[in-house]
Amino acid sequence: MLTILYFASLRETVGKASESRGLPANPTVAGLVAELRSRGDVWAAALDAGKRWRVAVNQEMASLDTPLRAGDEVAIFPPVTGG
Amino acid sequence: MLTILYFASLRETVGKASESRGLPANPTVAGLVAELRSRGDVWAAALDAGKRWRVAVNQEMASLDTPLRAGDEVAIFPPVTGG
Amino acid sequence: MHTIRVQTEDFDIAAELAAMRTNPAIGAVASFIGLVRDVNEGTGVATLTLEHYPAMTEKALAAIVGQAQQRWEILDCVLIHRVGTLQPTDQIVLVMVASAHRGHAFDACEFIMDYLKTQAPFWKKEATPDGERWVESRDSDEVAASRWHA
Amino acid sequence: MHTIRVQTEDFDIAAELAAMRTNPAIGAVASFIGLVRDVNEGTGVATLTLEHYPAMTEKALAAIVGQAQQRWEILDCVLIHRVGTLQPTDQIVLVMVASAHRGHAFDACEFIMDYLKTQAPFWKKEATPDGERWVESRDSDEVAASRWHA
Repeated sequence: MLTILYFASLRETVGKASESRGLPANPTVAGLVAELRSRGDVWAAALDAGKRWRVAVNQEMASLDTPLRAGDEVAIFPPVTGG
Repeated sequence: MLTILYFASLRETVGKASESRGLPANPTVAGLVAELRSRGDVWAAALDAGKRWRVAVNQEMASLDTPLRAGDEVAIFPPVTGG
Repeated sequence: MHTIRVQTEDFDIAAELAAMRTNPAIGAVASFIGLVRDVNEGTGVATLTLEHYPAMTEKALAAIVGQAQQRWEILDCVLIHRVGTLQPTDQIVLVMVASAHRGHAFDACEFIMDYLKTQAPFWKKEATPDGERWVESRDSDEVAASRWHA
Repeated sequence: MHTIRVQTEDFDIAAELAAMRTNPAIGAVASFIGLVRDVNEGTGVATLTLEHYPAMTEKALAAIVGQAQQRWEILDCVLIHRVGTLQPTDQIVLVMVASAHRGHAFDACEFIMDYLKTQAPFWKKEATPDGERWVESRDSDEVAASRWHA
């Protein structure tokens, strides 16, 4: 299982802060995002390839080809705006 | 007349903090420094052309060709070390 | 040596400076404070709310400070970032870097701010007369961070 | 808007920051504090005495701040330099620059320090176990100041 967390405007768009789900068929960040996007509606809008979003795996910034393993915590969020 | 001020290590080397004297024959910073240097001894040592010293005229940084006029305040000092 | 804190409470730059000044090898302290402005992109801002990703935040901040410590000779470093709801003129962030000489302190302080702006998981939401809005990231922050790439 | 002071008394960074924070257009405050170190060039320093050229000092500092104000968008600026005899860990100088965004504040603060180091008429004398000695100017300070030439 994966724990998936959503933050800030992306959390508001998809309407949830977290969920648990199994590994995607393609066990990478790209594979997970593709499956989430295939839910359509707000998911397709929020995770549009042209939109700006970032992914962290186990609390470290990740890229599309970062591999995923059972137990990973994946966070998806808009570009950060602290400071 | 000119007022001449000496600061920091240069004041200690020449042994005085200030003096009044007339305009040099060549009424520029270079002309004044040449006449002071011609006093020999500590003056020649302190104002050696190879030594690092700075000159301000009327409280603004000056260069060798800055002209001098009666009433000017000329300050001669080592490179600054504040901050 | 460094201190990293993420907190809702305010902070006091004088207290952080006093703690650093116990080390007499320090000759230079560069610091940065970010404040809430009352106008952003032409619209009045009543409050600013900072959300973060708690499990990741201190880890990300420690990684940024660690990179700075590898690049520059840092004798002490404090990084404090607030979360929660703030008002105009409130303090958001403090970065304070101590070194023997000023060049290292200035560079490391600016590096930490540039990386924090693009790497640390904080998000700002503004309350304006037209309702709430999420602050958009700035391309200029990406450019600022990219300056430090070797 | 700016404040320039040359004084024997100590200063309080928190008080200067609090005064700036009355302006809610300020989003960024960069600052620098110089401290007396207990060792310089391998020798212990017991006290540091700062001499200056009173008639020129504030004029030179105002000229430096004026140049910074022409180059960057500065909302407020404080420059305080102490003179007299100081001990290790004592504060020597404070430069604090406020702007809407951090780039201007950082650049102006570093510019003011670099110019102050090469243009403002202060001289330092150290008391060491081997007697008193005048601090020599550093070529690296000339190089730092020359970075800002257009």
